[in-house]
Amino acid sequence: MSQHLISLLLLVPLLAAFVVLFAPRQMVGFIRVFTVFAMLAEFGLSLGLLDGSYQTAAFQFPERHLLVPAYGITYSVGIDGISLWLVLLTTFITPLATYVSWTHIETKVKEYALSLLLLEAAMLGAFVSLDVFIFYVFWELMLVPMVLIIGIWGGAQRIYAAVKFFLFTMVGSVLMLVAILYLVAQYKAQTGHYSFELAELKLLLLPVHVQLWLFAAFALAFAIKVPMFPFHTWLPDAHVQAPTGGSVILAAVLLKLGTYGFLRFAMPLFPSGSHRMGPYIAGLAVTGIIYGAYCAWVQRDVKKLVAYSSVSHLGFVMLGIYSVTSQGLSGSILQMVNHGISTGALFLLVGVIYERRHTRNLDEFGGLAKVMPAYATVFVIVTMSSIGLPTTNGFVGEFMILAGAFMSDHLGANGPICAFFAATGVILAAVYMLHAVLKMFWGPITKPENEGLPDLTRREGIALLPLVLLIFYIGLFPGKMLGDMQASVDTFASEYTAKLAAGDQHPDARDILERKLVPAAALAPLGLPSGEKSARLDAPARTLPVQLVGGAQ
Amino acid sequence: MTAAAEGVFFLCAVLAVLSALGTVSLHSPIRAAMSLLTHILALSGLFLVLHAQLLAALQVLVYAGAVVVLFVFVIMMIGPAVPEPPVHRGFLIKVLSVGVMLLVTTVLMMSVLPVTLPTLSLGPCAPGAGAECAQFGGVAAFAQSLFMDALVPFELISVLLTVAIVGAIAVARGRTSEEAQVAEQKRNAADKALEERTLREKAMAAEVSAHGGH
Amino acid sequence: MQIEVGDYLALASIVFGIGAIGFLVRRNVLVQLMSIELMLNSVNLMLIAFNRYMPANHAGQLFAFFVIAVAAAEAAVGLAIVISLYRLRKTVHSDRADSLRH
Amino acid sequence: MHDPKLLLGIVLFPLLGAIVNGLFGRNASRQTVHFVAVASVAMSFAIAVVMFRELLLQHAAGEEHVSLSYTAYQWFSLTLRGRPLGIPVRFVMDALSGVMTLVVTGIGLLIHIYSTGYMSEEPSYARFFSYLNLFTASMLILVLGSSLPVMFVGWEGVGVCSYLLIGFWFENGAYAAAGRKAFVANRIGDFGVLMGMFLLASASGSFEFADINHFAHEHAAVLTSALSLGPTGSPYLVISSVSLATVATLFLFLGCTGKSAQIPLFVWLPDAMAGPTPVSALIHAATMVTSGIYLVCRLSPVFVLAPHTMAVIAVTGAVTALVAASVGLVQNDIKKILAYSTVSQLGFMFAAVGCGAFAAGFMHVYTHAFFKACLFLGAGSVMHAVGAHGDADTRTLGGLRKFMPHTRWTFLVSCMAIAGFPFFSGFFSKDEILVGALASSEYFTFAPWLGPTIFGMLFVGATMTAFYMFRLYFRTFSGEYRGGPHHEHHGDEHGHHDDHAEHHDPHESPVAMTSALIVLGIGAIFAGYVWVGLAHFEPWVLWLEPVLGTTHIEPAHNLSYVAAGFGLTACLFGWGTAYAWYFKGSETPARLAASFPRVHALLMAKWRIDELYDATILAGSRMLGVVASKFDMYVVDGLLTDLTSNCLKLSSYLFTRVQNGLVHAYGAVMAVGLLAVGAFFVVPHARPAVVGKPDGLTVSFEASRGLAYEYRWDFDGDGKYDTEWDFSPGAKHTFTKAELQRGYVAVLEGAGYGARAEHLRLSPGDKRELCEQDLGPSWQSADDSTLPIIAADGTGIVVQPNGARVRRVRKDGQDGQAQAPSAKVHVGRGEHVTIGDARLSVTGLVRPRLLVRNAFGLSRTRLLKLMLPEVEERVHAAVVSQLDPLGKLGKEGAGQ
Repeated sequence: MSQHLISLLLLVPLLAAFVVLFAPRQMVGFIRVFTVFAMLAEFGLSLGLLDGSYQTAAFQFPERHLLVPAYGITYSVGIDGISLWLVLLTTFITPLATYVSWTHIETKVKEYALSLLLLEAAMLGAFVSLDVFIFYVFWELMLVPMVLIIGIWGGAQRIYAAVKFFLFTMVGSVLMLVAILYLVAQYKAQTGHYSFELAELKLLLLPVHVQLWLFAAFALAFAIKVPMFPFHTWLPDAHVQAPTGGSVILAAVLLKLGTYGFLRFAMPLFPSGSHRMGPYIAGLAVTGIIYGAYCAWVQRDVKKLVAYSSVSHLGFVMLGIYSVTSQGLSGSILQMVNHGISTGALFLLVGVIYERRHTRNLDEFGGLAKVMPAYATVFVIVTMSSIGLPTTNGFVGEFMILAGAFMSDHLGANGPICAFFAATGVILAAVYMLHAVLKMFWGPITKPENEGLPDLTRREGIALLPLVLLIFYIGLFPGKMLGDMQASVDTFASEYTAKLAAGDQHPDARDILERKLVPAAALAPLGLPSGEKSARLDAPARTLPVQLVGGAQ
Repeated sequence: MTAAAEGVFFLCAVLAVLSALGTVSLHSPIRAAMSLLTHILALSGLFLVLHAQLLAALQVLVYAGAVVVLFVFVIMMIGPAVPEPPVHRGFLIKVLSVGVMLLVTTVLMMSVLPVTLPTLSLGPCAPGAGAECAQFGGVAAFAQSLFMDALVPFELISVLLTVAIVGAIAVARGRTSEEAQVAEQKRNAADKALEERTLREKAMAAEVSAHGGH
Repeated sequence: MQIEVGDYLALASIVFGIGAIGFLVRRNVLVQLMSIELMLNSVNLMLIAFNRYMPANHAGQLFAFFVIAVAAAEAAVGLAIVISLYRLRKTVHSDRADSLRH
Repeated sequence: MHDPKLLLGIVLFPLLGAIVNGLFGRNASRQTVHFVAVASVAMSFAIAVVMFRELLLQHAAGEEHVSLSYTAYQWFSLTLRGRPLGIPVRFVMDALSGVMTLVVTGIGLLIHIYSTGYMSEEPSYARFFSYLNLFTASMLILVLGSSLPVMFVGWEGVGVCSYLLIGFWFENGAYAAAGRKAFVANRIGDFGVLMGMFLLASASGSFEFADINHFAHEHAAVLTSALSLGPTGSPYLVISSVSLATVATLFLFLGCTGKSAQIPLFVWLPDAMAGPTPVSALIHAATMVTSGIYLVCRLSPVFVLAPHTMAVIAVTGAVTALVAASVGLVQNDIKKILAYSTVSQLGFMFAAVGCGAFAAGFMHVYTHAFFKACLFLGAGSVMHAVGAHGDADTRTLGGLRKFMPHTRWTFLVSCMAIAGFPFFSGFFSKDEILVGALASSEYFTFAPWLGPTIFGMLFVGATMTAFYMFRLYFRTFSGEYRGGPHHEHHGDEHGHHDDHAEHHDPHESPVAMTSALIVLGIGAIFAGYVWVGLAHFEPWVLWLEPVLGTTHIEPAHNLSYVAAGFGLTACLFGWGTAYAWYFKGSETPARLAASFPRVHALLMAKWRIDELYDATILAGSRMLGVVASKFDMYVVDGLLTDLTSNCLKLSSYLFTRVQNGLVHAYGAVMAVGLLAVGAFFVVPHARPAVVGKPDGLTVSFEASRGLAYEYRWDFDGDGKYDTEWDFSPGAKHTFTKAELQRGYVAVLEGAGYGARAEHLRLSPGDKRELCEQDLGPSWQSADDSTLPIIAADGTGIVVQPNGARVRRVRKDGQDGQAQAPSAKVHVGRGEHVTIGDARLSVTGLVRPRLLVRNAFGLSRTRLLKLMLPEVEERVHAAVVSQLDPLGKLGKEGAGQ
């Protein structure tokens, strides 16, 4: 059973969705309970992933089934240090988000449960797939339930926000599709057979200017998703209009797919391209940090404030990724999980107050600490984690990212400069979060409606408790998580630098194939259909591979 | 080509062009029909010059006799003096289309004019050969090729004509009063439904374009 | 002066041009139908002219014969439509019949 | 020998206390709450004493570096220049942190006892004590932390606790805002500490204090040389003008100013008086504010290497002392005066540390903790007695000596201590600081005048300190009781009459409070003796010696007497004026204030620094925020979404205009379509192509087919058409040698990966230099300047290598023999030669031409450029088209 754990992980939500599909619409109670239990079962199952051996960088629980042999599309899934914690974050956050949203989702409960289950399956699929085609399918599949959640159960301008969210991501991913197809075509040209496997495509060495364009396409798709500075305008609208549950999942998991995409696909496939775009992306990330913080400071809508804070936090993550140092990378992966927890908790808290006062305007609140002490305490704890106070999870991530950026060989001279400006982000984070806390909690009670507000209910308490515990646990004992990531992060960094070096020295064009850069041995064990495969590498290269690879005839 | 034939050719050609112009430019439809009639007769003259005697006859019989009469009949039914409202909508499109068609016709004419083919003599029918003389263009020769080479198209044409007849009757049959009422109501209902849908669409579009809480 | 096939063709193209312009310019549906008849006649003339100069077989005339038949059928149906249009919209002005818009 | 695990206990007990009180305090009784709180701090104090005794034993046993350390667990790990660097949660108590722990736990305990009395009627009693315990725990982590990150945990922990405690009475919006202001100011400081931490780690390769100090001793040169970041071999950022130590210490000092309230970031301390008085005593007098000094002392070996930063520290300290003291002169509220006196005393400490007298600075921290805590608690008991809520205005007080003897005497003792009366603790530490200032002139080689100026400023500061302290004392305790605070500003006080009912005389504070006061008072007197070693203690300087860095300057012996003299005069002068003006009560202060109204107003308004900050930094960044959000809404959002959607709407609108239901419109469109199709057929197309691979010189061509097309070819390029009009598109021709002679082309295939073949067109006689980028890295000419030159002669290309490696490649592609670098090489047609990584081959150039004519008589020609032997299909679009409607051209058909 443990061998097919990942397929099982993908299957359970789909089965649950199947059951919910045929459950009668009136049995709302059953649907609510069943969905949450299905998700908890999924979480229990995903804990099984923890006992994979992550000391080596190899993919754990690998599964390979040829779907379309002619075009090398394989259902190839696996988990390594990088994707392990993101999968666990997904299976951890989704039940919480569902459990909380049952109080304010009254209409079309069945469809809501269905979309959430499908969303979870799609997200997990995207995290575990090692085949570019399968990844793209899950990447697109993920959009549909999210758009439904925002579009149907959202706020006043929900359709505008849903359409905007959909179009933004769609534009990016269509470009990525074109890049994928070109990449596979180049692979076919060079080795004679099609393959969408990430492991194989990684062996391909493309000329620098081609890598630049392909990387730009991938980077755009993921930058929109992250969201990075110029492409972030869909996030505040999507968050403001999404229901609490949807907003939590959107913040906690969907944004991480952008950064994960960089780590898993964009950078390993096109190291030279990513190296040349490195300084610009790092610059954009730092601008995102400061710009997001400033925007967040003047927002009057709490959800928009938290949305802009996400832009700022994910700027940190991108800076960490682009330092390509072991602590920068593991810091950014850790920060992805931390952001998921702290921003997820923040959205839950905003949902709590929204359910009571049906408004998110900061000026409406004041002196809540007197009326809702427990709520105030939790909010302050989560704020401290979001600011990055030591002993909370935020600090460890930010510290490692800043250390990584500061002493990174890849960022070179502008590493310390980026670290300097990113560190000011730490101050700005304190400014806008405490601004919100002051407006909401401290001070006298100005509005009569705030008088009789009930404090946290049992349901909300149960949802928030695990998050608060995790905030302190990761803050104090991050060793376990970092240990598991270490191997795959180091391999990522060394592979990236090695391939970068190989790509840069303009190896003598003529003997690319003589040196058999794409060793036949590496391809043989993958069990691809032998047939015309064996003949491909020794076919005499008619003209210089430069023409072959350089540009279309 | 005898001088007389050339004379007939020029006469018919001029007559054809003038009457064609007349059909197009005369305001009242009845006068246009009459100029169409003269055009068709001119053409049958030309056919005669081209030794297509059967077709000339057919032209007069079928075309002039049936089609133009049908036109006149319909014009009479509709009433000749239906005033054509001087609507100047789409003047630009008119100028554009006239310009384009003039260009096409001139290019066509200029390139076609210099084409020369050897004028072969047509085997004249021996004076005494009588009816079965297979003179080119005559009924026998034409019938020969019609019923030998083009039998299938001939049958298809008959099918076509019957379909045309049935179609014409179905379209133009008069409506009883209550049938007219029903059609009227259906049309009004359709119009109302159309208005409603456009209104809803407009509301949706307004909502989409209206931004989130800016 | 020998009459060449070119002259017939030129004549036919002129008549065709006039028919086309008539169809595009005139707003009266009946006149538009008549200009279509003009175009068809010009084609007939061209066919027969070519047949005359290549008298190996009667293909040209044969084709002209079928053109006439089709023209008749087309005129019949066209006029039927004109009658029903007139009955509905009390006009034969082609611009009035624009409810098939998008 | 006690197990060092107890070090963890010091930190854990207050932490547990905080958690217990935090979770279960609300419904527990007051006794249990303060028992838990006080017990936990007492426990950690006890352990601290035991541990300190251990250190003393080690010292007695002649240990050079006394220290106890305990590693709890591995927090997380980084890789620094390839080597994994773990960051353990490790607590170390050595001489320096030992003293600090004693101070924190000792004074903390007293303040906890004091606040059981002071906060007795406070409704959220448990919350206060849990915060206080949490603060003590974080302070202990800060002090005992063995590495910069662990210290940073404590550093920000105290920041958060001060935020919570200042804003303790959060119902009052102003207090909460003061809390936020404190936290943000601290956060700016933390930014400095972070950057300093990274700089030091990147240089020394570790975060541990011990390692950094060791590195500073061993490799001082690295730290003092130019700032260079990146791997040692190839640094990627080198700033020669400044040394790494200076930059790192400047950043760290920024952190200290944030935490210890020095010039740029001191604005939060006066507002922090909004918190309860015990908080002010513990945090804003004794412990937190001194953490800046602790950091500087802890990393003193590094600071010593950066004289420029030390100068900056000294000057900032001195200026802060002066400014704060000057403001203190005119303030009326007790806590405000004490706040400014704290800032001023901190200025003293930083001036001392800046001048290299780390021991003196640290001693002042030690003594200041005692008397300042005593003063604050005294002020607290005064307010408690008078019933003021944190704003006891000295103008309404007076004559309290009759009602509150204990508070009065302890307050007097502390005033004398802070003023520097001889044989009080303040005297000794201030004396040491003045000595340090004087001695620093040798240290500041680049500005020898700096030492004396700082001495002068400190002297003036000392006089002012003495003056305002005794002004405060006389106005509160001597003279007649002036009725206590009128509650007029309390709007919500219903009715005025009952105000007088409870207007009884102030009473002495309960025992819990006065006992703490007495202990602190005693400490204020005798704290100094430990230092000088009067009693059987041997002088503390030797004790701290191993830990602190030294500027290796032995102050001359007589300097201490000079300093003592000056200190004494400052104290007496200040006391005298205060005594004259306030004890006797005279109009001079009023007259003085009247004569300098603007100066008085300026001082009263605290040099308007708050307004300056609000106007510049706060308003500016808030404006930046507004601009950013507007920019985001209209430009980024507008550009990305609205612009594109509007374009789509516009284009769709245009297309719908065509479908307008008018028959003639559709007719027109059809007409245009007819025209286009017609044009396509009317205009002839000539697309010649080479069929298959030319073998040698015979090439077969194929022209594009078309309706009734006729073709003519001209192969030899002489302009005359060689073939007649013919309907078949194919043609075959064998080019002769003569035709090839006409043009030679050298085809240079660059070595660059992805570089395309380059065609250098050479007609016989001209020369061309090869470009470097194409020759690839393996080309090295003798003097790197002259590039190989190729020249065309009648039969081919002559290559002048200029030192480049030239190899002739034989026909079948095998490697030819290498040529001598200087010899000329002749390359004929079809031969290859490699220069460096590039490949040079020569091909003949032929330019056949095709003429096409169609049924309408229109014709078009197309030129084909062909290189033999390798056929390079390069169809040049030299289209010579004559769309000649009149078909004139077709007729003659003659060649142009």
